[in-house]
Amino acid sequence: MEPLSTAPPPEMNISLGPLHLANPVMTASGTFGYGAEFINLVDLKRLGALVVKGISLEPRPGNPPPRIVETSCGMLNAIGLENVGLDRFIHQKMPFLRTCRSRIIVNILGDSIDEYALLAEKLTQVAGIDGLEINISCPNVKKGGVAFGTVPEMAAAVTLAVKNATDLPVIVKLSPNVTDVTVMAKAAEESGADAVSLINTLIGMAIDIHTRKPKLANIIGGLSGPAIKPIALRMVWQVARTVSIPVVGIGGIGTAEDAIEFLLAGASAVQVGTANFYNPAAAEQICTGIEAYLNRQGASSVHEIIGTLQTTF
Amino acid sequence: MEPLSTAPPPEMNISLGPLHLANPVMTASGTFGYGAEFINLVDLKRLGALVVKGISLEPRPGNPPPRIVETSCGMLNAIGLENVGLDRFIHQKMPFLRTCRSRIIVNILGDSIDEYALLAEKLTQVAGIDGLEINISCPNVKKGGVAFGTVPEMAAAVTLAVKNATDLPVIVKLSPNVTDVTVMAKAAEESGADAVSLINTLIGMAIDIHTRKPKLANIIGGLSGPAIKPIALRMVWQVARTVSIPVVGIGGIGTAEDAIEFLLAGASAVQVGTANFYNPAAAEQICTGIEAYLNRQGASSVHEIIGTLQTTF
Amino acid sequence: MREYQENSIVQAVDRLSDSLHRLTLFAPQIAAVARPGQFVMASCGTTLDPLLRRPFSIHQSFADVALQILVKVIGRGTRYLSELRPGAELSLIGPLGRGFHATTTGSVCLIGGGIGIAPLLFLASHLPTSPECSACTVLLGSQTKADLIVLSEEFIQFGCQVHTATDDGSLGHHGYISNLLPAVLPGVEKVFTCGPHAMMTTVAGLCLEADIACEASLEAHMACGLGACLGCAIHGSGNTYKHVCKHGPVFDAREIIWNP
Amino acid sequence: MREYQENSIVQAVDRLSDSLHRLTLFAPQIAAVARPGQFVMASCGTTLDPLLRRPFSIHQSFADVALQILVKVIGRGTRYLSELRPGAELSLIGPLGRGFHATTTGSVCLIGGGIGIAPLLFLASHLPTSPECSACTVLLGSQTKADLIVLSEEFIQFGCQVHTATDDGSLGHHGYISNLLPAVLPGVEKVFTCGPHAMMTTVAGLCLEADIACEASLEAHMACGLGACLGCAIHGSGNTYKHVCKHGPVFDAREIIWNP
Ligand SMILES: Cc1cc2nc3c(=O)[nH]c(=O)nc-3n(C[C@H](O)[C@H](O)[C@H](O)COP(=O)(O)OP(=O)(O)OC[C@H]3O[C@@H](n4cnc5c(N)ncnc54)[C@H](O)[C@@H]3O)c2cc1C
Ligand SMILES: Cc1cc2nc3c(=O)[nH]c(=O)nc-3n(C[C@H](O)[C@H](O)[C@H](O)COP(=O)(O)OP(=O)(O)OC[C@H]3O[C@@H](n4cnc5c(N)ncnc54)[C@H](O)[C@@H]3O)c2cc1C
Ligand SMILES: Cc1cc2nc3c(=O)[nH]c(=O)nc-3n(C[C@H](O)[C@H](O)[C@H](O)COP(=O)(O)O)c2cc1C
Ligand SMILES: Cc1cc2nc3c(=O)[nH]c(=O)nc-3n(C[C@H](O)[C@H](O)[C@H](O)COP(=O)(O)O)c2cc1C
Ligand code: FES
Ligand code: FES
Repeated sequence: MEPLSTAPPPEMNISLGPLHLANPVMTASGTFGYGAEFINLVDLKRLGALVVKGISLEPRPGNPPPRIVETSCGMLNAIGLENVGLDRFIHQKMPFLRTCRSRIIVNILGDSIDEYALLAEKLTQVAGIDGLEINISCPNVKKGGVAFGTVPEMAAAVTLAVKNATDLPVIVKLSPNVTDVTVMAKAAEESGADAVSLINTLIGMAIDIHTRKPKLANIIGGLSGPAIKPIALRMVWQVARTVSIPVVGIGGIGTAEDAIEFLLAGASAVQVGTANFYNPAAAEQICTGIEAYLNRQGASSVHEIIGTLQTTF
Repeated sequence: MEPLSTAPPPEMNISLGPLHLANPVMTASGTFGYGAEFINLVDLKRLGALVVKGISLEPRPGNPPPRIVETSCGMLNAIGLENVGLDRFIHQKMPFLRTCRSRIIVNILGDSIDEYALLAEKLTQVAGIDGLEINISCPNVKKGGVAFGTVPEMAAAVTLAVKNATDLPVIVKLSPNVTDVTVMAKAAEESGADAVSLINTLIGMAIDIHTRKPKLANIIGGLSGPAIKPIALRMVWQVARTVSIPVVGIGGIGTAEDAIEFLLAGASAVQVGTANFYNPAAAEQICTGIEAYLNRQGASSVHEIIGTLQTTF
Repeated sequence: MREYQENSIVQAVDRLSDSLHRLTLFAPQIAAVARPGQFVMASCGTTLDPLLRRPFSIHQSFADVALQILVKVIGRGTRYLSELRPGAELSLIGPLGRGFHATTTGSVCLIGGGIGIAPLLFLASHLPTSPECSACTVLLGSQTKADLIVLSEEFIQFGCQVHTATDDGSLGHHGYISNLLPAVLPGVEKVFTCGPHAMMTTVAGLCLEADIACEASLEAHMACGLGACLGCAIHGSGNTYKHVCKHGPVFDAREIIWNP
Repeated sequence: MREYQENSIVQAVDRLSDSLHRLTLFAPQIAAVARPGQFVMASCGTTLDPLLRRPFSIHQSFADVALQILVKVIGRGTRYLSELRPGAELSLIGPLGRGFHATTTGSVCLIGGGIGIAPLLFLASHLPTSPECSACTVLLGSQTKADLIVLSEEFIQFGCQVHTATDDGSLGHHGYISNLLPAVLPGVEKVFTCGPHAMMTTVAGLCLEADIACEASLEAHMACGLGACLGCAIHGSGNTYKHVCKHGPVFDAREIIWNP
């Protein structure tokens, strides 16, 4: 039994540039719906921020089923960016989100730079949105499908266009499917991103040996969950040492211990993704767990641990 | 109970260019020592091939401990390429390997192109070696540490140098830590590689939150095991569709079902890595399991399933 | 509509046949609000492998204290459940999804195949207890007799008329249970079905043809069960995707494209 | 030297204290060839999480049929073992590594701390049974009395003289067990030790100073236990790395750099 702590609760608020969060625990895009899905299971106001499912200008139907497969300590998804589109998002989803007393970050995606810019412009006029997260893992349709997320110049161009279209804080979400993620992070930083978040999913695949078909109708999908945590942590550490804007750590985070690893590696905040599926209480538990850790370490603020990894043995 | 099969056992032999194997199940470099370590637990002559721990010109002491960490459905290793060096390999390890009635493939690594070429040249003169596998995941010391495995021109140069130095079959082992693995595979193919094998480990990291230190003395390490299987399978599928030389699938293979996924995706053979640690019987069980699958599918040869993934739904 | 993440306690694991196990779970929060046709997401292990919860229909709900699920062993998640012992904890999320609409007062037919029988017992126990409801016909199909012995008794106790079919002919009709439907349909106001997709496709076809209302409980692989991941899509009519966990699992047969 | 991958059957799980469990495993192949100081790699689960086997010293080996391991619950692997029930399967690989060299005929001292006591009982049962061997002194340290009660009795039954120490003073000396070593060392021909690294460092230091032979059983994180992964490196003398699973786990104290 630990003695009851008499210390005041540690400071948990952090800033991602101009975006101020009450605590560093966010929910990741695509894993928390539009928030309302969890209303019975999660105390939404305890979230540092809630990042909504990626929104495009027009509604998208998504990919044909099957869309998900379980893998060892992970899952593959090929949802295909199904979403209600900008208008229905604003009119059907934002009213609820405005009530939940958490920071709201809208994840945006497009097939061209213009689409990203237009999304940013329109969302800037909507009350209750605290920031934008740019999902650059989509292929650029105009440039023949080359992904924004793997070519630094393209990531820079999207970032710049969005920054010019909004005065909301802008987070650029990086793909891990690159040789050197720090180059992508620098491109985002130099183009004015207020923060970077990483990682999005790793591209993976699974095959049904009985039917000899892929287990996903889309053949390939995005790998997420605890399986990818070591890769995500390594990339966050590399990026945090490279850029001077804040870094948001994502990838396989399911416990306070996982989250603290990312904070020590240099992340100012974390996003909880797949864990929301198998344990909806995860984000709240992580928040409580970080506080308990800070108390045990005698730290009065979460800032006292961010980036404090000791790399000399 | 399945009825006793009256069908003749299926053909399991495959070829990696000039290298002929009795079956497609090999053990992966660094996970099977120099073979002798498993003599009590594995019937070595049942292996399609045995790939030995990476050998360098001079002995290497490896990294300081701790060198391994368990992760969710995987492990990180930072062995640091500890090995006995070429001379002791030839004199202390080859005599045993010559007796084990399995194909012997020597995995080689160097800090420069010259080192790779010299290793190839010297190993070509050693009796009992059936092929070489080039580990290009090491940094090129002369070029300031840029990895051979991430720059196509450098991979091509190493491949060419090794091919010119040997008449043994040459497999180029690809790193997954790249934006587009097919570019690397093509570079190897165009430089004369007889086959490519993939994937090597993904770079990852783990942190001890109590000491605030990395769990590996080397800070970062290579992620292997079931966690990475979806990524490996996707890359093998992409490469098999791109090159016309044989592909060897590696990454998280622990069961016959796993191995068959890689064969369907286009791999001509597979390597079993981390599974040897938690289940030394894995490679033999996989071999038996593939045979059973072929019988159930009414296939008389493993060739009837290689690359037969149906991608239309 | 309230949903809970609740650590239930296993009270009993009854083996109904080689492959069918019935778990009785102390889960007062979920049991109190569960309605027929809804499901729970159960954690099938205590480690991260397997990672995802598995969906199970609510098979019965008792006095707002306990609920039952019927488990057919398919893979490692269901095997784990079948090996649980009384006293063990089992994390549930539920009740989830849209259930059956059992407000009908005319006579109904419940037709279940294999593990699809699971949600129908809860439904049978909730059918309006008006006189007409003696006119509840239940058609139960399975591979073999063993799976049906206990279950058909229980439907009978709820006042239903039970007919059975088995693939091996060991009980009732030798063949598909859906073969028995045409004879039963006339006079039926509504059909509720759950079972293999092919069986439900036949049932839905017969009902649509005869212009009889039909509700079917569908399956899809699920990550969340909450409508958040959008993983459980199926082809709905009007060229849309429906999400089984949120729009279903119970659908009006006309909402679905049965052979996409 | 023969090694086996053997599916052992749990015969008993005895709780010696809150954190110490003793598993008796039917494993005739391994038991037949095991020698004191060797270890087994045990699969601590039936899924891929946790993935790696865990190393455990062989605590006893009986009549070539069964062996025992003593398990201290540290994390989830050891918790899994402590919750196994008789009849369960447990996959083992062993016996592995280089054991103790108990060929000495002079008087010996065994000094174990915490779970490090595990291999010493097997060693005590195998010491040469010459008259001098009454001169086997055993020093056992632990956090508290509960861990030592059963174990010290067993060493006594093998004819050893037992002294104890506990961190909380609930049994024997109040403090480190290594504090008792200097008084025992004179006349001892060889010391065998296993326990926390700091304790063994002290023991090794005292022995080297007094020029008394000392063998210590070391720990390292292991993936294979077979000498294949090269993961279990420790700093050996002569600026080399030693692999605990193959060169050890028992090392001559002079082979090791105790404070690298
Ligand atoms: C709404 C709904 C209600 C269900 N009710 C019941 C019930 O009452 N009793 C019962 O025994 N089964 C029921 N199922 C099916 C049950 O969920 C699967 O049998 C179970 O998930 C298989 O898990 P496994 O680990 O044993 O098999 P595995 O094949 O190892 O599972 C691998 C993955 O596939 C998924 N999966 C496999 N089969 C199915 C399936 N048929 N439907 C959905 N996902 C699947 C698993 O959830 C898991 O993510 C229901 C499914 C749905 C969608
Ligand atoms: C040669 C040898 C003999 C041992 N004998 C015994 C024994 O008889 N009884 C006993 O209770 N314990 C013994 N240990 C320690 C035992 O292996 C660890 O306590 C156990 O691996 C912890 O696993 P876990 O899953 O409970 O803990 P976790 O901390 O969850 O394990 C995580 C990882 O770290 C490794 N690990 C953690 N602690 C240790 C450790 N101290 N040594 C090596 N690896 C570790 C695990 O194997 C696993 O890979 C021995 C260790 C070695 C090397
Ligand atoms: C089902 C699913 C849907 C996702 N949708 C989106 C999305 O719309 N936009 C986005 O930027 N990331 C999306 N992601 C990626 C996650 O936000 C997150 O980056 C990734 O899953 C890694 O974190 P995790 O391992 O904690 O899940 C999705 C992930 C999953 C599993
Ligand atoms: C402990 C360890 C050591 C390894 N050493 C080598 C090596 O020397 N050379 C090499 O090419 N690959 C090495 N590998 C990589 C494996 O051969 C294999 O490519 C990788 O582990 C992925 O396969 P797996 O998931 O089946 O383990 C090593 C892997 C491990 C786990
Ligand atoms: S299972 Fe996640 S939306 Fe239906
Ligand atoms: S544990 Fe693998 S070499 Fe020692």
